[in-house]
Amino acid sequence: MLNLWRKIRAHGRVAEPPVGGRGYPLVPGLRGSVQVRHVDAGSCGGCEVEIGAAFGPVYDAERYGARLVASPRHADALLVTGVVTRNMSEPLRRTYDAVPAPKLVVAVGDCARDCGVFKGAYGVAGAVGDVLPVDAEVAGCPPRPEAIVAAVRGLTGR
Amino acid sequence: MNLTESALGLAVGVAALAALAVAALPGRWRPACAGAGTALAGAAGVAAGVAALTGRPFSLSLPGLLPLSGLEFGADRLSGFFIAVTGAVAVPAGVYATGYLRHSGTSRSACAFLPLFAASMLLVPAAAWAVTLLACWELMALTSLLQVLAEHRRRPEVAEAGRWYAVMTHLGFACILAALMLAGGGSLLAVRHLPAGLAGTVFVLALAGFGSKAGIVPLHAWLPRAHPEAPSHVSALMSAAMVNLGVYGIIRTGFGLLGGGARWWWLLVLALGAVSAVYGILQAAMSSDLKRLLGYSTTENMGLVLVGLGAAGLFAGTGHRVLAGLALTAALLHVAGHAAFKTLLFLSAGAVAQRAGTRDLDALGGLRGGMPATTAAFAWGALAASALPPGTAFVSEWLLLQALIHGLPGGGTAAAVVLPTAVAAVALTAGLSAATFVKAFGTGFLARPRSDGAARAAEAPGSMLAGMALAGAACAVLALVPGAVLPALARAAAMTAGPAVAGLVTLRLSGAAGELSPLLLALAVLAVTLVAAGWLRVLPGRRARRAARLWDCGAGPLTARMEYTATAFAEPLQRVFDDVLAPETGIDVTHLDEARYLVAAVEYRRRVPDRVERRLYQPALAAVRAWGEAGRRLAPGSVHRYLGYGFYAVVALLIVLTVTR
Amino acid sequence: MTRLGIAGGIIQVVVITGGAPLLAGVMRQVRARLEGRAGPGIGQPWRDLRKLLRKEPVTPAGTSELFRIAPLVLLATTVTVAGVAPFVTDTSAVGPAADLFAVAALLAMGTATLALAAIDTGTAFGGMGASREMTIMALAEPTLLVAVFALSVRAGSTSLAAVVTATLRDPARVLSPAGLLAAAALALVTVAETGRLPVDNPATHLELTMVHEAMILEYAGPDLALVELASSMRLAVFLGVLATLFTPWGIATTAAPLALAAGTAAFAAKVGLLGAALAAGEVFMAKLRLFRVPELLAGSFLLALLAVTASYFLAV
Amino acid sequence: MSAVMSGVMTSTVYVQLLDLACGALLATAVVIVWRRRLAAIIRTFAVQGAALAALAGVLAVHARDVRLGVIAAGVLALRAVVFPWLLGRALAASGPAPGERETRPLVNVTASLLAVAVLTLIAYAVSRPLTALAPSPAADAIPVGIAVTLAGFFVLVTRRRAVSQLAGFLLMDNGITATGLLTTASAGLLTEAGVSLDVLLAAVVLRALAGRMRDAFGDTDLDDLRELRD
Repeated sequence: MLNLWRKIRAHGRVAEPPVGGRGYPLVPGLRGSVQVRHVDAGSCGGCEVEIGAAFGPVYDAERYGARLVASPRHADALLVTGVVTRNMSEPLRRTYDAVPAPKLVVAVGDCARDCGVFKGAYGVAGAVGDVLPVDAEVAGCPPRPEAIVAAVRGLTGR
Repeated sequence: MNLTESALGLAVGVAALAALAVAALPGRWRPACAGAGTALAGAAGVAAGVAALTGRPFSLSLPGLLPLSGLEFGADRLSGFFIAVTGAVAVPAGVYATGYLRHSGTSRSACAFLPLFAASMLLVPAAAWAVTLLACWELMALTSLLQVLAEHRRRPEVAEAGRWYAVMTHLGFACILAALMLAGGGSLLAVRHLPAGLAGTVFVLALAGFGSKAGIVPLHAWLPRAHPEAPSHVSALMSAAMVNLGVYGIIRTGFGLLGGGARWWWLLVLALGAVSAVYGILQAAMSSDLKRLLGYSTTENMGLVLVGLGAAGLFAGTGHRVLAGLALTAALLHVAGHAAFKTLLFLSAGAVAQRAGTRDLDALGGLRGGMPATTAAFAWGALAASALPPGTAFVSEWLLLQALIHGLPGGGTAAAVVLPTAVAAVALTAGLSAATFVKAFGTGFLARPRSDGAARAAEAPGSMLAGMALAGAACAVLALVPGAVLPALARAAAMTAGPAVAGLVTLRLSGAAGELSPLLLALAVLAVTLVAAGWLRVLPGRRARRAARLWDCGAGPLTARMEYTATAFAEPLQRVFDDVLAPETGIDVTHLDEARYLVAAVEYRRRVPDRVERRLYQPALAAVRAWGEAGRRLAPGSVHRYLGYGFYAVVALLIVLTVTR
Repeated sequence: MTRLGIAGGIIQVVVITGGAPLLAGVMRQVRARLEGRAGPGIGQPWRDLRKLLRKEPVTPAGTSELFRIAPLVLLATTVTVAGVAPFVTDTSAVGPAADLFAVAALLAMGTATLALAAIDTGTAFGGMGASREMTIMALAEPTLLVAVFALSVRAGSTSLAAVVTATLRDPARVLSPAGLLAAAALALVTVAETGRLPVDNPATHLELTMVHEAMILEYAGPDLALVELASSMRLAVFLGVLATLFTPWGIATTAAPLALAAGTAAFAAKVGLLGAALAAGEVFMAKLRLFRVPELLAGSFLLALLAVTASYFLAV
Repeated sequence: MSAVMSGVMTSTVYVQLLDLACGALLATAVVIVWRRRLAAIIRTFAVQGAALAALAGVLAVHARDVRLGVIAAGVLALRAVVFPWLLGRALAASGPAPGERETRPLVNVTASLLAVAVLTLIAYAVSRPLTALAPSPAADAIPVGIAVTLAGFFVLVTRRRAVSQLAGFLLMDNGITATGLLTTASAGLLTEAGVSLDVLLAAVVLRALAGRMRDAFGDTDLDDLRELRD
């Protein structure tokens, strides 16, 4: 316990100062608070690592009012990563249905935007946009945490 | 002839007439006749009880009715209370039986003995002499045994339950007989001054005899067998009225006949009560048979009542008469409250068993759709049973805890050791009973049906619902305005002290600080609920409610097999109380023939046997059997040998007589 | 029912309803800063609630009225306790309801209702959460009541107001072994009943480790807002009871506006400090395995029992 | 100095301090039964030693007894510093990891805690006649000493690790010392010194034994020793 306390004292605040200006909320009702449910529709795992980093101590997306939640019922936005595989297209649609309105979909990563290198591959149903209405996109393979944080700030407007 | 006497006579008369009528009438009319007779006898019983409770005692001598001693009846306030409670249980049970019996098609004798059973229970507290009590007690035991066996042709397990019940109830009878004979027989209403050792023996025997009727651990083994297997109105009568008579017997012998007693008596009662309460509710929490669960809950509640009795005895012994009155009042209120909610629970559980065809909680569920009224009835009963406000058990346990807490200062070493432990036991019981009834109501009535029977279950007929409604109304009165009955109870308890609780809306303890208003609490919660609901409706930017699929993680629809079952619900508690419950679990893994690493099937078994039964009764039964086997060699079947035994015995007796004289 | 009591009741309901989300915000902020993060600010729970209230309520297929009423009942029991307990003033708005047992039973009532609603959904997670919550509640109950016992033995009453008044009259009793042991026991019960670490992790995303969160997975929009509000109010109420029982100083004894203001400020400060301390402590802790929780509760039960017996062993 | 202190120490303050010390003694005993991590147990043990020393100190100031003061200082040195240090070394010598735990006590922790609850009640009940002999604040606290002794005995009986058994032994010893201090406030310095020496000896012997056992068997689970006999 003392060890931990010493570490806390030594490191202080590790969150980096915010980059760029505040965004504008896409939906006025979600100003300042957006709960996010992350759905892996067929990702390689790269985007997940970056999302983890974006919500970690260094980038701290939570300070802008976003929070990862465990149930789509609690969510306002879906953070979808990866191409939509055949097996995941129906669950993805059901997840979207489970979210109470108003709701948003963010396609994270190149695969989610336009299938990336998996375009036309067997077992791929399409990009996220082919299954759900996408409200925001984050480019990159994988996208940098800053880009994800910027997209999140675009949702919350903070 | 005063009101008490005539009403009691009316009850017995109505019951006898109804029994005769059932025996004479064709099958179609029997249920209505038996039910109506029981309900009317119960109503007359309530009148008699209330009359005795409000100060119209009576005594009646019928010298010719029984050879040698005759029958002596009499009722004081305490008897009146128990007569009233028994009658009040008989009314809803009778109303309910008219519907229940019609649908389950019970035999002539089972119908005929129902009103007689009710009448015999009304007579037990009214017995004024030892022999009269024993006669009424035996009548009650026999009629109830016939009721338990009512469905034995259809289900073999009924016969086994009946055997257990018959043996246990007669062992209990023998204990009571011995106790009353040692005490010298005669009037039960007069105080007997016996030498300390003899008085102790009498009390322990009476405690064993009456305690076995009340289902006290370790004499409870018959209760979770017989109560579930009987038809549900009989379960209600047994579990809500008959067990009370065990409590009555303990109060009558302990406080009345023996006039208080040594401290160890009441410490014993308190310890037995605490053990019964915790053990009963633990077994109930593990049980997935709805009626067995309720049976074990009866053991728990009688345990709580005994905690109250034990505390009352302790306080009376140390001269804290106000606290003794408070503890006894709490015990009596718990008796009344338990009678109300257990009637309600057994009646609704019976409707479920009849309509869904099963009592297994793991196969029920989703009944709120098909049986909304029964579901509401069970919910109300479960709330009353689980010591949460606004329920009757909450009020009586509050009173009990108040007595225990105020008894600590100046109570001496015994009080300082016993009372905190008792509070902990009562609190653990309260917490576990909340978990148990959340399990029973949640998995039995909510969620989705787990079997076809539960899915098809339709609402019970009007007469059965009417019975439940009566019991539910009694629960509501006892839970919200207990002040309406408490003065009467306090007077019934006045054999130890003056009234201990006052006030209609707000209960105030007299002689100790403490007040509670269940009505105000309930109203406050209701008001805030309504305000919050209204506020949600007028909220700006409100959106319409939308129906949606259940969130199934995006996979296919959730089937009923994926629901949490009652067994699963109780699993954490089972693990926590592993050392107490000693559950039996086993896992069999069947591998594929091709490779040992691939599993074809996994079978998991779990059973939570009654550990007391396992440890106490089975060795005893085995010993009896061994003795029997040993004795068999003496009885080879030869008539000459048997005659010889008689001859040897006579000769031996003569020799002994000669020598000793 | 005195003027003082009613004024206190109204102030308490307003302060706790308005302040409980802020308390949650403070606790999250403390945690965030200790973890090296910047944190969303203490107003974030209020922003979340405002948003949730404007969202669409959802009724999952196969659920009954109970599912919709449960959040209201949970909130109502908590608000009732917030209104009747003597937090800001030393007399209660509704004396006969401010009994310690009644308060404990009311809070248990809310828990049981939410557990039933969780079972009502028929999902495996709902049943699991309900089962765990009820197990923990059943085991916490003996500790709670025995600790109450220890406190009320000397006050001669289980009324909260009586205990508070007795402590005000004789401040030394707080520092007696009985008082300290009871405080430790009640603190552990508070942690267990409000679902904080190490019993339950309020920030988990993993269904299998959830207790409270697993019960409310199906709630959305305003229903969820009510549950969240009620949960943070429960925490505030438990911490408030703890603070008021053991450090009642600053509580208003007259209905003068200044005294009421001082009482409110003292209450807010005490609860805020306790909450911050709890959040700071959580940083150093991992969640216990579910079957280690009984050990924790048995330990707190022992402390409560020692509190009772210590008031016998020891002269003070 | 002493006069100033006793002037400050009115009878209520004396009783309060005495009770606090006893409460701390009891609470630390509970924690020792509760915790599994051996390092934490040793730390708690040091705290308990300090509480015991405080108890002796309070009694000394109240009775203005220099000998008791010396005992208090001795207790502080031995129980709060030397023994924990020795135990810590024994732990470091016997255990492979610093975060070692009592993994499989013979009676699980929940049951142990409940057993200690029962033992406390028993301690209270049996010491009633003793306290009734000469009622005084110190005599009233005798059950604390007996309860700690019983709890120590219980730990000694039910734990497997040599170090936690040793802790149980020392807990018992603390209980006996506390009882002695409370019953005859001016207890013989010699007795105390003798007992402490005994314990010291035991600690050294056990420490050596533990080291030997580790060399021979690699671990100090006493249950494994049964294999020697079988």
